Amino acid sequence: MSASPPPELTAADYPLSINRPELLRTPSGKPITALTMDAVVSGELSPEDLRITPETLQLQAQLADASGRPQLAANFRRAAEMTAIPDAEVLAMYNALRPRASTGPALEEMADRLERTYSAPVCAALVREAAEVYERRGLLARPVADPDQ
Amino acid sequence: MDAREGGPPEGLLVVGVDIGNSTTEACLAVVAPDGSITYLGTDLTRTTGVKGTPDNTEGALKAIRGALARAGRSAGQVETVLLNEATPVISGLAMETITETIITESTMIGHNPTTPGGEGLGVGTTRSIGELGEQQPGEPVVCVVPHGWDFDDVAATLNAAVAAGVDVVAAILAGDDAVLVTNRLARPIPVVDEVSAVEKVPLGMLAAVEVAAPGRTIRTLSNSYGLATVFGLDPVQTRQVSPVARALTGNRSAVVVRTPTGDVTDRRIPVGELVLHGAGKTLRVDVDAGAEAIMEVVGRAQPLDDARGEPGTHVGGMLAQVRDTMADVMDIAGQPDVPVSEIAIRDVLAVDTFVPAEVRGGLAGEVALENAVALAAMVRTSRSRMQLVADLVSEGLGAAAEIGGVEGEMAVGGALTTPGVDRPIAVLDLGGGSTDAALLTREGECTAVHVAGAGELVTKLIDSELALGDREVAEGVKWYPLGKVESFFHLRHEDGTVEFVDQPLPPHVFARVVVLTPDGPSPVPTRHGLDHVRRVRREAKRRVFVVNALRALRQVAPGGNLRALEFVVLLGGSALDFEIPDMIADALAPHGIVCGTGNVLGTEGPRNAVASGLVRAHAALLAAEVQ
Amino acid sequence: MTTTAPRPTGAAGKQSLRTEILEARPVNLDGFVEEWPEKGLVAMESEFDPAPSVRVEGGRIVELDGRSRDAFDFMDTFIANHAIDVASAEASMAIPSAQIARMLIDPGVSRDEVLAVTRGLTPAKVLDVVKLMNVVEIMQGMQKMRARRTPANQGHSTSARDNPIQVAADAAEGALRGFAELETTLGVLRYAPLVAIALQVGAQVGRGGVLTQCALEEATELELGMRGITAYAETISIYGTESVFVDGDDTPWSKSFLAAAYASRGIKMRFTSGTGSEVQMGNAEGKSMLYLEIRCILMAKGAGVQGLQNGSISCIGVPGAVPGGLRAVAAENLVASMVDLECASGNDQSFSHSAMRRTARAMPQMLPGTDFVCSGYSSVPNADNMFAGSNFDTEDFDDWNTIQRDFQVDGGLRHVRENEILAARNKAARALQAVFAHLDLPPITDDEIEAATYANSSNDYPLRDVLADLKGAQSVMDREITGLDLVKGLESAGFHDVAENLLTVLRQRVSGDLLQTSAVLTADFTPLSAINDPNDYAGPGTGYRLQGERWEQLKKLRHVTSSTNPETEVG
Amino acid sequence: MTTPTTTAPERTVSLREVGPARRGTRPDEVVIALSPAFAGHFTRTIVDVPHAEVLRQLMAGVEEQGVTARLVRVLDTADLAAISHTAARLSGSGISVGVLSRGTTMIHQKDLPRLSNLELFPQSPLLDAPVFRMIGSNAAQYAKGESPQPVPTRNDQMARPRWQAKAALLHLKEFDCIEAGRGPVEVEAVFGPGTTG
Repeated sequence: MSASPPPELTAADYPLSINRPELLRTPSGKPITALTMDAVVSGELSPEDLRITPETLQLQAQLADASGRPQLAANFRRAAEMTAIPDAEVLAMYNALRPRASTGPALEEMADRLERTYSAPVCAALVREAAEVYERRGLLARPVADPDQ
Repeated sequence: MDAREGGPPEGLLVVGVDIGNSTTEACLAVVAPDGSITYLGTDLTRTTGVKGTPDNTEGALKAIRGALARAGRSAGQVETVLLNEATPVISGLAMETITETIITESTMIGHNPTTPGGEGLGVGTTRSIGELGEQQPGEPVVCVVPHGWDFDDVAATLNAAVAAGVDVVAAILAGDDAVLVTNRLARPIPVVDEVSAVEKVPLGMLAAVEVAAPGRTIRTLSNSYGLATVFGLDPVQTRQVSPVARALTGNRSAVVVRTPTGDVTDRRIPVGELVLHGAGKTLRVDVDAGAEAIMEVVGRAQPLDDARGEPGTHVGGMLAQVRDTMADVMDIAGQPDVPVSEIAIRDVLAVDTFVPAEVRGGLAGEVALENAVALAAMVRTSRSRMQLVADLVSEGLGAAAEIGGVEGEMAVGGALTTPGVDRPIAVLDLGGGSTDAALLTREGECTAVHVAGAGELVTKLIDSELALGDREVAEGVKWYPLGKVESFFHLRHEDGTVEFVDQPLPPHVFARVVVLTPDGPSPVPTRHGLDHVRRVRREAKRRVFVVNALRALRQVAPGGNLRALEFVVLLGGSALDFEIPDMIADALAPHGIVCGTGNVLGTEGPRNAVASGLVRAHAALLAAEVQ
Repeated sequence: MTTTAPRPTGAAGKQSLRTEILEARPVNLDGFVEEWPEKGLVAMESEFDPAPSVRVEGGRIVELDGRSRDAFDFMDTFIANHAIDVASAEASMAIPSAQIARMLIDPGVSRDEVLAVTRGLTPAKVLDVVKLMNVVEIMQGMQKMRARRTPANQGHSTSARDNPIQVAADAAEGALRGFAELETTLGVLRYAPLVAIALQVGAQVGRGGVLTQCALEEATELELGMRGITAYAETISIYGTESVFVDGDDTPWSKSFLAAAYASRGIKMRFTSGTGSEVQMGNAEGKSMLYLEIRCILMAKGAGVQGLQNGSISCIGVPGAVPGGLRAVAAENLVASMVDLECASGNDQSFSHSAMRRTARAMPQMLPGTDFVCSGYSSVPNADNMFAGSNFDTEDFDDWNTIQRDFQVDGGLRHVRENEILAARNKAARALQAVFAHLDLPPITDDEIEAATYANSSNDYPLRDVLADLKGAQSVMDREITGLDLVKGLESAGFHDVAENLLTVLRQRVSGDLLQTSAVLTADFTPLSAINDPNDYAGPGTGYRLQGERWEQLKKLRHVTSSTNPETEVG
Repeated sequence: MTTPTTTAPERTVSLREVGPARRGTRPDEVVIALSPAFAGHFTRTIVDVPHAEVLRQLMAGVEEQGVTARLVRVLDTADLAAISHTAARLSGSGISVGVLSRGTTMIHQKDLPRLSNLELFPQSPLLDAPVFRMIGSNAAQYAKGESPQPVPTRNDQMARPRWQAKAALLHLKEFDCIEAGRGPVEVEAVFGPGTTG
């Protein structure tokens, strides 16, 4: 996760792809301006180059805040953390959050993993909150699986 | 695939490329001055465009680059690219039914409702259920029930009639109600149901209804003398109705109505003559004589120059159809179309098959298995333009490219790299459209032949004989073993073994006959049992591949004598089939032939034979030059 | 027995000829039912809905609409924790509903001023506010509260045979006619990769920058997005009661996690909800349809998704059958907009047998304009619509264009000349042919291209070899084909412009600009969102106006008599 | 379609409780499970097919295949999957048919997860007597271990505007007839006044 917060952005900087391209890089460090047809044809670009970086998501979070959308900004910050998580595991974690899919300890374990392995505190917080609510609403996995479920 | 010996091999980098109908294969190797070969890598990709046309270039380059990449070499290092002289054959298929069952004046109902009612034989006069009220007691009655009658009302009406003294001995129903009705009758009678065109059953006629016990078949109406007894027929009449008896054989239930001129005919459709030119002769054979007769004549006309069907007949149409499709295939943009007349059919494979067809004049959608003949035909084309492909490849790769040799010979060469084989060696290339054979004698002479009929024909036979009407399913039946899902937790394989699964099987395969594809069981939409489907599958493969294997090998074997062959190596896509190689091996075993699926270079299985053969041929050439 | 069979005419009693005519009118094939508030079978006026209330203690909402936190169900909890601005909640709740309702329609009050209040409102309070508004006021509110200044429209491009060539050609025509987003789905799911590719290629042929979507189960939909084969996602359903939410095997937290997952891959995404879904599933917990939908809207807000597809959607038959139902549907679109979410406002499912009702149903969205007037106008004949049919389809194109012209409103579409349409359809089919060839997929014949150029429905195309197609589709997944491969294929086949269009769309996911509220891509590839195109409506003469070049476009119809030479037609 | 034409007086049906439902042992039985309001609070489906006819045709379809039908009423839920699965686990063959008052029907099997099914007929407005006959027949064939072709399901895009709301209403009414805590009961169908079977 990028610790160094880039220059404060205002709504006037949007769209970044047009107003602040110099701030945008691909996961492999290429500037967005490097995503040209020549680069595609010559095979310099990999699909990896078409992914968004945590830094960019933090920038978009700033823009969301600047335009009065704190929830959207929070979502972008969770997303920034998630860029580090492999696709398959993202889906696995989503499935684990479905009702009666996980026990309390399992969710706590998931939160820990988010913090430790992926340094994703904001996501971890969301999972812990879910665990607490699921507990209260009886939505945790039952210790013994009911064949009917 | 790794280099055989360690260390950077000395010599020239060459690539053999085999452009087939469906796949394009490459084989990369270093050839030392002394002709010794070090194989570096192979690759396989889909053939782009029609074999033998410039469109092939893209696929060829792709395969070459693929092989280079695997070996970590660059295009710049390539000395020569060797292409196969494509076997100039294209094949086509056609099928025609040659028999037809016709029922006139609805004399019989021979269909097999899954659930008839009652049991036994009932003989009486046909009367509509509406008229039962006016019916006088005494005379035996076969009650005919039209659509729209509820089973409870039918039973009530019949019971009332019987109570009134009417002698109801049997019933014929439109709906699927036989069991329901008989369960409600005071006096049980045989009932045949699901007679969709029941309104066509002639009323006031003498009729016999027979239903056998579950698991049994009818005895009286399927027996000519039984019919004679029931209807009091004289010998002439008995002769007339014998087709009826035959048509009803094997049914669990049946109805026969005695009408003045009613009849059942099993007529052969005049399909026309197949005219074969070859070996300086012109031979004619009636297509409805069946596959055996046709193939016998084809055998006498070898080598075949052309085959035609008399215009206006079915066979004329069949061959015209084949020619047209081939003309389309051979047409090349920017060149004059191939005149259909110029297309000479150089081989024909006829296969007896059958097509479940609805009986003309039937009253219940009766289905008869009509005989049919499937023809696979093959033409030679002068339009192969491999040289042009070679030029384009050379241009695209920046390396020399040449025609390295004829497919058949190259294939033998490649097959020789299979561990455990030696000359004389014959190969069988089991493809999609044609089956090819080539022989390399001890003396190094090579002969090659191509015969019509291969994988595509097998699929077509399975599709029509199982009345699937779905090529995707037919392909599945051809490629994968069968099973029957007996519960959500176990399925029975076609060899009888049972497999248990811990994850419950998906609902859509429950209780169904399935093909066991790599991505799990997939249902076969048919009423037939597993054994029947299996029989059809194996028969189709036998009639095409086993027959063609023998046919092709006889043509290359010295004096047509199979015993003169020693090693037969199976190549091509269908050599990967899970049972065809065994079937062919079994057929060849009596001739003392060692037969098996090839393993080119000891690693490639039945693939890459031609490509690596090209390399070998090239190496041999180099070696010769050196000396 | 088809459901469109006329009703059995009253058994007893002779009826007038006029009654017979009325009985035969299509509208009488629609279903209507009496309200049943106790069970939630009521649009928006129910005495069983809770009274608004909020109590904040220690920076935390401890009471919401009459419930204390220990009695919260998970919707209450999520909304209290994430959706409502705690700081302003008590102040906003103190403002009389009538005054907030007036702010919504008062041109003198800016959108931002309204948002400053609505961000602190509870579901019951929001309901209390919109209950005061009639449908004209709701439209007036929508005109100001819509997030993006410029309205737009979304199309469905599907095929009853999952024929990729048809999808490509219809996508190109749809894009050309003006849809800013195109959505597809499948009959046979395994076809998805080919159809998604076709949609993307066709769309970029029709108009560079159109965004595409393929509605599938989460895993595959996300994967196609991550591969850059699709550009956004929409079919992420949420519900207004805990029981129904759990029935759908999700919770507000699982959906929030999914929302972040999409953003983390640079993919635009919106949730889906709508009035009627809960009562349809028999678990409305005795609350009105609109109250439950407002809970969905606030849940979506709290999850931090940029937008929502609502307007009853697939349950439209339920609000459509009760009194005031369509007023409630109009209100739910307004609520989405007044809490600052992008609103794709329904009109996307078969709704009525009556053409008059179908049109009327769309007016509250079409006249004021929404971010997407239809969240699925069928740009294929409804028979080919794999979303079970839309409120409008290809047969309605000219009517739609005429209504835009009549009222001088921008419904996002325009009339396009035949030659342009044929050119686009043909080019899309050829471009797809090239891409399939490049990717070594089952070939597309010239006959298919000819058919695609002039076709109307899937019946007008040669049948595909489904077996080969499905194998090809699988290989697209196995070989991990991505948007880049499509770009390469297009470029190498000489479709430079299309390749550039697609590459530019792909580039956008790196910038994340399309993740912002109500973002679309203009024809010159400028991301247009609520940030750089904010709705600045402030009364007559302000906000988005249909004028200038765009108005000239929309004046064009299939047949307009020339004033200079009345013997000819213009356009 | 072949709906009875000669049945002058429309058949009616009443269900007589004969005690708690037992788990069957006969492998040749199909259990038909009826929802709380079926042939009780309601007498016809959403498109006015009499419940008597629904039941007769389902049972006839089973009987025609030489299999026996056993009737139970599930009282503590109106959820079709739950009703059908409960019945499947009572069925000696493991096969059941569940039917709601509005006509929605499902063929279930005991080893399936509750939320799954063998065949589902969700569009109640499109189910008529012949379809119910085929459903009964297919259920019986599954019980015999045969593989019937699934009953063709029809679809009608305009079902939504006409029936969606009424379906919801009927669903709610059915919910009202739930008797929480009461287990499934064995019932006997008493047909009348049309000629009885």
